[in-house]
Amino acid sequence: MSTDTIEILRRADKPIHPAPESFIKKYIFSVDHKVVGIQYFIVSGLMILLSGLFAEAIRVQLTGPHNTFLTPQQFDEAFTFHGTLMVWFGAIPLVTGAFGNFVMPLQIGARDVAFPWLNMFSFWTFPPAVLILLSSLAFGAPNAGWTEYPPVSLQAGVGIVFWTTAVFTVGIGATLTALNFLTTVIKMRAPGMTFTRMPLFVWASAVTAVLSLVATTALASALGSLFLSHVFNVPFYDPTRGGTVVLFQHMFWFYSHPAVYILIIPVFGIVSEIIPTFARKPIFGYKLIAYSTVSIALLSFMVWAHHMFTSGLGPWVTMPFMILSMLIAVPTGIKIFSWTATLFGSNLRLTTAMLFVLGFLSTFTIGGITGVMLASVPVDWHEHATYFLVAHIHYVLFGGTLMGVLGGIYYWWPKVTGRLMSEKLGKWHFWLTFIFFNATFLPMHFVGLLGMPRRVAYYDPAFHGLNLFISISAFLLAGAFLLLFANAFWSLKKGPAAGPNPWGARTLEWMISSPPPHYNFKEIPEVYATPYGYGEPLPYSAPYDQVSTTPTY
Amino acid sequence: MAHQVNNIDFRRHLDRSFWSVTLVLAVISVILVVLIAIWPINGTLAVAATSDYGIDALFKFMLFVATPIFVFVNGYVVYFARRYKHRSDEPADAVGIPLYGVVPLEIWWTVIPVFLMVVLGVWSAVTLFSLYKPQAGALNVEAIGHQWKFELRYPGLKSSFYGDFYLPVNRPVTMNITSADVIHSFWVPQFRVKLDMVPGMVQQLHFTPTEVGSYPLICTEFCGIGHGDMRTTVHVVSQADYAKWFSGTQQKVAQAAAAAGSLNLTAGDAAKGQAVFEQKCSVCHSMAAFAQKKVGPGLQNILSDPAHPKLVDGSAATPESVAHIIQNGYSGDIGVMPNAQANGLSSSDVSNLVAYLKSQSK
Amino acid sequence: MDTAYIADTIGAIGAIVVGFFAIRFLRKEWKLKGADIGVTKVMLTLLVIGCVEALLVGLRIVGQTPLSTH
Amino acid sequence: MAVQTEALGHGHGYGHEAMTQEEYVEQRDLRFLGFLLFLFTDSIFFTAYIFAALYLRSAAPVWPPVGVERPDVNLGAVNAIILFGSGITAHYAMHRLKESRFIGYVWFTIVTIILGSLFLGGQAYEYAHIHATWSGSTFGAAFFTLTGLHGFHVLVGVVYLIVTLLQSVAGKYTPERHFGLTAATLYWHFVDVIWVVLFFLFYIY
Repeated sequence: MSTDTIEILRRADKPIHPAPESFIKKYIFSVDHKVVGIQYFIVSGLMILLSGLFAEAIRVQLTGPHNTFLTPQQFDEAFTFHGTLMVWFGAIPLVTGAFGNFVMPLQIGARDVAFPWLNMFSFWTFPPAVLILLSSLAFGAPNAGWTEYPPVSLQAGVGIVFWTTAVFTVGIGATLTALNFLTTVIKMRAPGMTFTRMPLFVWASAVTAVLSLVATTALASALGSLFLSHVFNVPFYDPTRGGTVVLFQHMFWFYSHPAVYILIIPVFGIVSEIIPTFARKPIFGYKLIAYSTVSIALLSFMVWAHHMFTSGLGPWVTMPFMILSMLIAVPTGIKIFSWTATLFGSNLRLTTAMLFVLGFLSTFTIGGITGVMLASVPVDWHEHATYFLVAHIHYVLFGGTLMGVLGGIYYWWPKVTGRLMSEKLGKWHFWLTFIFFNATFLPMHFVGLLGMPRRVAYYDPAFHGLNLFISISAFLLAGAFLLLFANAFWSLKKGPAAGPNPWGARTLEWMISSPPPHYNFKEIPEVYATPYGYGEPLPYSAPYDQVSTTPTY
Repeated sequence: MAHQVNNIDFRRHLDRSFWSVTLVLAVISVILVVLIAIWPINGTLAVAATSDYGIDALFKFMLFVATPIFVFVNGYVVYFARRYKHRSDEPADAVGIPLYGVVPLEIWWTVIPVFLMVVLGVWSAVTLFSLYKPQAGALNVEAIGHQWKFELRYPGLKSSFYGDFYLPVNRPVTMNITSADVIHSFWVPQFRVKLDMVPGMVQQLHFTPTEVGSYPLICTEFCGIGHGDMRTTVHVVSQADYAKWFSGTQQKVAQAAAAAGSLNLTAGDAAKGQAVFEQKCSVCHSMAAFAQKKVGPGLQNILSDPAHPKLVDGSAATPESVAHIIQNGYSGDIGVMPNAQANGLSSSDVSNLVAYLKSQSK
Repeated sequence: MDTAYIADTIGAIGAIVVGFFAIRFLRKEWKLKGADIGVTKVMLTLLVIGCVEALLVGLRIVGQTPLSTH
Repeated sequence: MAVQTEALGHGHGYGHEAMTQEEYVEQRDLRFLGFLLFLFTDSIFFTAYIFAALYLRSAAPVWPPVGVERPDVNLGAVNAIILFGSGITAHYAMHRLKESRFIGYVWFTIVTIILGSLFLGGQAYEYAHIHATWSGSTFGAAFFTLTGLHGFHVLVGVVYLIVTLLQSVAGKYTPERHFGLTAATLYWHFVDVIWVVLFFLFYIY
């Protein structure tokens, strides 16, 4: 579709919305994508912290095989809240709502997203959803894990009603954000920015938006059926009335497998931005990276049943799912190899952001490899629902998503705040995170393979030593995050001014001042090439072709 | 401004240093692969059933493939990070080589993984189908998950029992697993088999225990607050020990049944039956006309309703056939009714219930 | 007269009338261009299929349950 | 440059009426794409439940289960034709507005609203007479969930049409600018064609 349809919206005298004057319009009910992005960042960041606290509670309980720190009931609530908060209230809003909102419109040279008011509305579905979920703690919390498989989830009290309502509400916001982003990427790109000239983070955001649009509504129907089962006793999942419990798993995983890619694809985009900036050279195989993102997204809709290999689908159903799941390793591998190859012949600046991305390459590779192991049905039979699975998902979501996100935080912080962070503190943060992350989750592979199931409050005393080691590492890993807060605090108070382009990057958001002005671009730039041509003149029209790309940090 | 891809000579970076690092990484990979090859998985986690050999070989094959990928990605990342690090004597705006891609290389690292995945997929599929193949002369054992215990049923034992159970060594076993309430899972790590116990559905697990010993049977699917403690022990024993255990259990079960009282339909007490009905049956059945369904049909006049002379299983309604359904349960078009075992009904409960139903039939 | 018979007659005649107009619109719009027209075409095509369904029911070619009398 | 900055900082309202026709077309294209994506994501909602219905059907030995009856197919066909017919009248209304025949537009919209309400009445009658309950069987579960969801959509559609009708009487829509009406008509068509699928699923298949 042609991008020229919004020519008038780009004219200098036609801002997409006027600059707000009152405090409320400026900071609370703001329609500016940058403010909405920061709002998302703050709320989802708090949710990740809260979720981390639940994780630490789990680890305290598991320091001993029959610890009494938590009752089994509390333990079940803890891992349910940990998973729920992390997936729907932490990571997804962070990578789409926060990073997508702040960075994507800037990178395509737009003044805002296509529907600014809708964007504000999307955000404001989020805090009420948080309140609904947390209030369930007072009324009998949900306690069947973030997957909430019936019938066990239906045995619980009213908590499941709060849970479905909360996730449904946050899902409305996610769907509307996806709709908004997709329209924005299709219609609002700067003139000359063809699809194959888009920055890779924009590719990632667009593909993620497609995933959210298709999958989140499917989740809504799964949640709806659970809600109806509990409230109106509808027999979807009651085998005594002809229902079937496996149906929920189909409906849930048809969303939640793509959701894993909703979590990781934006991070692929973040990594693809950070690596060329600090390697000071073009990204290796731009098109292959972009197209592999698309193929991952397509494949992700055809592999949901690999979460259900033990659910009794039979060999003829599981086999195609198994082979398609394995094939996802191919585009993922292409990305890892391309990023590694980008480092070849580079002029590498080992900033904190870059270190996190290198850490991401290392840990995400492990997560990918264990993913292939879990994709093979016979091996999955041994590994499924054990700590091996827990280790795998954390290598993907912590070692992958969160490492990349931390890199992204260090990378875009100067753009958002106008101030630099301390590199020294940042490097300490990286090394402690990297070491204790691996110390926490690597041993989980072994306890899992040796026979420790997940979601247990009590375990075989044979695993005591390893679990104690994991728990201590987990506490230290949490401690490492204090350095991030200290760094952020220091930066906001005393950090040196960043200037428009401290890293010497070439994507459009670095062509304007930090923090960006309300209207982003006084004049919408024209784009002539991909942004990654280090060593060549900037591919933008005046005055944006004059920005310095010499790192100044 | 169009970019020319591959317009620079990147080969000058493929120098001695690069190739020696590559060689080192290759050597490390080979060493690790050899170590994996000679690593006895048996020593780490005992192997105690036949179904595992394919699985362990598959697992090792994955490690063979994964190890070089892991070593090379990490090795190159560390090597590049050290070799190409920006030095302070370089100008601040120094850039790397303008390399946009190397098409043959990109084709290779697409094609080789596809090939590996296809090999892995075919191998996995073959192993997968072998797991579903029943063995001739297999011992059929039923395992039923409850919150939070495993119920076992053996052919020849009139009644089931909970807890530890025994399997004869070197005899094929078919486990028929299901659940009475929520989803549980049947996992014996040393057998390398795991399937979910899904309510309303029976799955089969085929394996042959090969090593004498005691192994844990663990529930791995979250099933409520007792999940962490839901485990028992499976003892793989010699044929002789198995026969001894079996006859001992048979006696114990018989004694327990005798203690519970045999079924004597004439001795039923309608009042006691009503209490049992309200406690156990009224969830699904009302004491009203047949058509008035809750989950199952209404049970009033069940023994004398001319409109429904037959029961759901096709038999004529007599006290004996009603007792039969209560004892054995029913599964068919109009739903599933658990048996007396699952409902926790003793023989005297059954006869009391029949008496109560009789009293409610005109 | 049987109510089922009346319902069938109404359904069949209605299906023919509605289907006729749907096809007429479809023919009119077929040559026009534009995103909204494209979507409308898809919708009208499905509508024609719906009319065929209703017609087949009215002619008692498909649909198992006759109008129950109780 | 200074002038531009000034303009950006204190832009005037971007309300509907203040727009030039070109600006309106631009906004309309954006909104149209957004609305299509909304319809797409809404159809996924139905698709998931249709999948569930088919899955439950495949798990049942007989369908509908013993003791449960399908809704009456003959009355169902009449009701379906009422809804399909309302799609045609909605389409007529849209054309009348484009051709600047305002009175025709109003009448056809009123007929559409009446037909939509009739359909809802038919649904209510069906709910009252069907031999199945929501919680009694999987057929009931699938039937009441899906038709209830669809009925809710029809209700929203009727309200939507009433609102656009009132707006147009107040003079909001012109033959050149009527995106709100386009959206309402598209939504109504969407509600129609969902019933094509549901009618087949519950009455015929």
